Amino acid sequence: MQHRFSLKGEDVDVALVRKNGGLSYQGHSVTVDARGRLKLTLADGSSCTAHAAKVGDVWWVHMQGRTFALERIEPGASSQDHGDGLVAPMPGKILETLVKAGDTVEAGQPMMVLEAMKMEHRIVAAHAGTVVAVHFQSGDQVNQGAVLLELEDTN
Amino acid sequence: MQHRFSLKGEDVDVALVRKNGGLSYQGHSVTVDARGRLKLTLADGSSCTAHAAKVGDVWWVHMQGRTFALERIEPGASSQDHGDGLVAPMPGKILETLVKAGDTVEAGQPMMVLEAMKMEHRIVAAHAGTVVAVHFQSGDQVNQGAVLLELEDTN
Amino acid sequence: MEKVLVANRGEIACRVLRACREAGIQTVAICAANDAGSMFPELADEVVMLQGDTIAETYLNQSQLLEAARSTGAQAIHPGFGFLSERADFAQAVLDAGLIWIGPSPHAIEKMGDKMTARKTMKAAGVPVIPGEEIELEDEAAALSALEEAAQRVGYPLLLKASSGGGGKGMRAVTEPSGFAEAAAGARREAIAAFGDGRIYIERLLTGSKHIEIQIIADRTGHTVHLGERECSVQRRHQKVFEEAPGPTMTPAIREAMGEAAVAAAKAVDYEGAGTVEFLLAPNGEFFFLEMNTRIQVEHPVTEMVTGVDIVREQLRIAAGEPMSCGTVQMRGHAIEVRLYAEDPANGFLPSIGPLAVFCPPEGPGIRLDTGVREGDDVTPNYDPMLAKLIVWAPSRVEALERMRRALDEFVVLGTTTNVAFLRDLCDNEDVVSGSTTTTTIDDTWPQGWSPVEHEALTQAALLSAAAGETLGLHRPSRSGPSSADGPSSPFSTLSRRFP
Amino acid sequence: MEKVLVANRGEIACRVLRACREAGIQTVAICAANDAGSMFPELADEVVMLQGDTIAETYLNQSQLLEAARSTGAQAIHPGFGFLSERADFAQAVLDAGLIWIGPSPHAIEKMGDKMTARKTMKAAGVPVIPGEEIELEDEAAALSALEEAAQRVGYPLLLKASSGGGGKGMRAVTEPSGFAEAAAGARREAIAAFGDGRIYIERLLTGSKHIEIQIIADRTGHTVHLGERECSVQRRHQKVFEEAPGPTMTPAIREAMGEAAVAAAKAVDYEGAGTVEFLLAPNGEFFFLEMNTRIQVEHPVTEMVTGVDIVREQLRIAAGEPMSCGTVQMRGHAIEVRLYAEDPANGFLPSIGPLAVFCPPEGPGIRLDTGVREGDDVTPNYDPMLAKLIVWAPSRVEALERMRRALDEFVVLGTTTNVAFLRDLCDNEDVVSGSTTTTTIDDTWPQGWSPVEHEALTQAALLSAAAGETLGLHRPSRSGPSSADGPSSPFSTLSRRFP
Repeated sequence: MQHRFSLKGEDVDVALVRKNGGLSYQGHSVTVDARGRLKLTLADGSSCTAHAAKVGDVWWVHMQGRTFALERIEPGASSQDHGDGLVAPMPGKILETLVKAGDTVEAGQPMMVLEAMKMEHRIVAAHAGTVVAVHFQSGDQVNQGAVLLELEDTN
Repeated sequence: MQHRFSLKGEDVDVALVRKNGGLSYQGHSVTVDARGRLKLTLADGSSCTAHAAKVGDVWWVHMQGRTFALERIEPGASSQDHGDGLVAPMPGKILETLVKAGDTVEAGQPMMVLEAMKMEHRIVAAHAGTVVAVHFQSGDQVNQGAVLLELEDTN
Repeated sequence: MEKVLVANRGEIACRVLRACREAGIQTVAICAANDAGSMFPELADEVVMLQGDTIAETYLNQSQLLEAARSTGAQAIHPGFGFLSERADFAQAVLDAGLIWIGPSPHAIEKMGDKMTARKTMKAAGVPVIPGEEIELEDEAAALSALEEAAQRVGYPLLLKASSGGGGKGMRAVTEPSGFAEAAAGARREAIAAFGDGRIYIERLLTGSKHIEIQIIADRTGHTVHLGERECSVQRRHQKVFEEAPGPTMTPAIREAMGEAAVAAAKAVDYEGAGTVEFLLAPNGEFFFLEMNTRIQVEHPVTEMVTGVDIVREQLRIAAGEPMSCGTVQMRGHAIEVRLYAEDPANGFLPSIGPLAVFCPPEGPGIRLDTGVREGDDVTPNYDPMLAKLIVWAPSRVEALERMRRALDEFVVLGTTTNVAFLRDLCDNEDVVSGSTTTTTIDDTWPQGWSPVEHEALTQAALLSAAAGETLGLHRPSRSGPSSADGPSSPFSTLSRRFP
Repeated sequence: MEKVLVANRGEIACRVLRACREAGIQTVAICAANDAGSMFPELADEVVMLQGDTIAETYLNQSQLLEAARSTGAQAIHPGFGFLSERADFAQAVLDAGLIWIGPSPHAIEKMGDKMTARKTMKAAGVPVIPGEEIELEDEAAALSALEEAAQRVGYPLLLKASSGGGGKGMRAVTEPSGFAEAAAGARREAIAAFGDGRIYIERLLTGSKHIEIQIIADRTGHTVHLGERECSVQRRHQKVFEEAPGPTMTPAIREAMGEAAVAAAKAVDYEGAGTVEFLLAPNGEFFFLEMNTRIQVEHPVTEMVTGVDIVREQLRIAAGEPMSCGTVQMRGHAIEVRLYAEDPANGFLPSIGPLAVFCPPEGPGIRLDTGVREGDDVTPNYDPMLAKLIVWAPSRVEALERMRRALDEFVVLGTTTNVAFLRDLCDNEDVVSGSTTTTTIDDTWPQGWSPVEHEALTQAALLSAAAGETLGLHRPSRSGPSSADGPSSPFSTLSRRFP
């Protein structure tokens, strides 16, 4: 019973141990009631209830006023496998493209402006590099998940 | 697309007709959106949303502040098939049995007293008849659905 | 007072646990095995599971509760209502264990909890009481025959009440001598089962009267104030279902007189904490003391809504030795509470059970919901069938009724029969609309019992909905999950908002 | 006024539709195709589906809305906030069509909606205004160069605002000349996109000030009253997120002076209905007129909670020609509203989308939820990412904050990233706790952006929960249906309750 989750870009392996009719990990344990509700006992002895729902590959967990979104990584895969394609996080319209293929960019440099949720969003380079391709132009509608442009690391 | 429901002890056959992308019956029509929500247009032109959930064989439907519980009858069956066994509507404890096998009872005559939900409930004869069997005695715990006693119609 | 044990379950446990959390007080819930999936233990910092199957073995088991307080280090016990809330012996045991009892002293509970003593106290305070007698005999036969004799002295119609009762349990109205014997036996049996105490009190049944009660609060600094009245006349079989504040026909003069009487009653027993003094208000303006409830009341929210006082929070303050925080109390607007029960109003209000497949309360301005259940819970026969209290507030009574109608129309409960449609009908009842309800309004309006008005088109539409659901397989689980199969958005780290 | 068309969507449409239902008024909702599954059309008696894909083609399309009113026989239009609510031309078109406009006259909207005219009006009323200028030029290049010049006169730091804007759209703060050109171009583009109007207003940015606004109501009988103030200083990028009434540092003297100024402003334009006059309150007690919003405001509930006035209901009354029902207004207790957004506060408040797989708001005393969504809905990029307004009331500010903390801790939203944790952190923020917030509190507190405090044990417990869910298959649909497979109880016709 080992599962891998992506937490803030890092992969975490969670190995569960069966214990007293529940499952435990790092000294914390959980039981599940007939309705699928999670009752937790933390390592410090405190207890609480968690709400959990899976959407796509992501487990959403709420406990003690906090919400966690934990992406489950299929066995063998890694969350580090994402390429350097810059992906539209939501559907929208391209307002401006500020770079073209072959341009070199600094970390933080704006490359594209996307309109979505009635707001303008600026897509900036996460690191210095060379623009390999720009897939959309001003006025184009883009779907969520569309690769907007591709950036190659300078190193 | 014909379904049979039990409504106040009577069987009603509902024959659906496909119409304009929805289903209709008696001049009323319904469409279902991607989330399974029912949008109704009544014969008088008014429209509303219904909430529906099936529990066991019963469809629960809420619309315009009213709630309906409609038992679906399997094709070929009838809701009139219930025998004359008097069934415990909820788990509880028998407090008193007021009749014994062989007694004749009048309509409305109390036959048994059941304690449940912190209250006493009196089981009365729905019609005049003869008590055929009494299956429980004072102090017995009964489960929901248990046949408490059997009554034969005098006719 | 840093940690409180809440010796109750369901809706009122939730109410108290939340008040403690807001006050920064740690909480302990006690929980029977068949309540493990309920909402209230989730609202507590710690949960102690109780041993035993019956209520007597769990929520009424004083030694288990005291042990739970001891083992968790709780310094105080809040009893809620029902269960042990009006048991002077339990209050005393709590004090003897060195704990704080969040409620009045055992002495006050005893004086007021016992209906005969309470009557004497009120008489001494100059408040008229209803003619009546109490029968204390333990022996079944002797008690029944003494009751029969007392009934003849009190006169018919009369009311049988469990001396240590409440909530309509062990209570029966008897209109003529022929029905007395069976009613007395049943009342006694129910009283013993529910309260372990077979004492029965008989009083004259005053028809055409209103049930009006005064909320009082008293702290240890010598302050005792009343928070105005609630009218709870609308009752079905002595169970309140519709409560409001202020009373629609109340006059400032009667309010002042009743308020004074209530405060005097509280002072007479050195009352501490929150309590309620109940009166019958006759059509001629005379009022009679009924009883005092020495605990928080089910219908306390309507008073909270019109006065702005958080009564449970004040209970915590007072128990901790602080003065009450409410100064001069002013009523504003109008509040109505209805009690949502799992019961079938079209069938003699028989309690119902089942899953809460859908439980979707109304939302928006002026609406408060106090509940101990949520969608997915099962309604079981183990406990009282009250699912929730729906409370509305509006600037005027007319608007409050309008809001209640809207709220009830929006309230969707599927899977278990409830009284929502009955409550909705109540809002259109002539006496309710005019405010001229009495304790017999429900019986007078529906002498043959209530049943919903037929509406052929809606019934057909419901059949259509069910048939469509069946045809399209809406009940299959695959349709009930989250609507979107999409994963969440990819990490947003490459995006930032553009302005300012 | 028997039938009202609500020319809006989402949460405010729900608010108005419910108010109409309570008032016994028939309702018409308008609805874009991508809103067909939303909650608000379900609350209307009739729904008119709008043609078109964009907001301009649907909710901003005046002729479609007027045609919807005509075809359904609606006699009045309520514009809500945003969209066409402050468009004088639309108000005029509504009146020209022989309908009632639920709001002030087109003249008043124009006078107050236009920031320059409003400034002149307020100057004439003797209320100080913030130094600033407006640029009206249509030509892009000319406008940008005129803006640049004006900026030099006004001085830095300054604020760019869309003249016909609101809600932070088209607004940018510029601290030094080097950032001006890009900011001005962006503000203008956004203003044109959002409001079809590229006029930009520049004003001096007053740091360290509080945002205080006065709610006013005026009816046709000549009554104009104010309902006290709201403080809305806590803003992230000019978007209010935390609003309260009364203002925690407000004095009776300032309230009276501001209230008088607000009433004077309303009277100066023969104002009718509900409106809000916004002020900046400097640390020295001086206040400056900011603008007047000639419509219902997002944060109106906090005023409703402390004054007991149902502002939307009053709008309906006033539009129908009746006098307002609220007499002498008195504030009681303290109310706080937070805006729950689908956004990622740890990532520059980037709007998020996704399904509301779980949407479980808090319950209990003193809590109000105004929302347009429910569990199972999808958050899409089509509209504003505000999911709900959570409003609490309590007798004191301290208790209101305690209640808000409790309510936010209980609020469960799964499937879409929200700002709940950020709002919860706000409740512990030193300035929020002391009431000394200013319009720059958020930026000052989290200059590098907000991120949640790490809590290793909870993170591990969350991982455990997810892993357990995966192992036990909790995500499989068969687990999410109603918990009981039992059918309902058999018919109860043979049973009746025993007492009384």
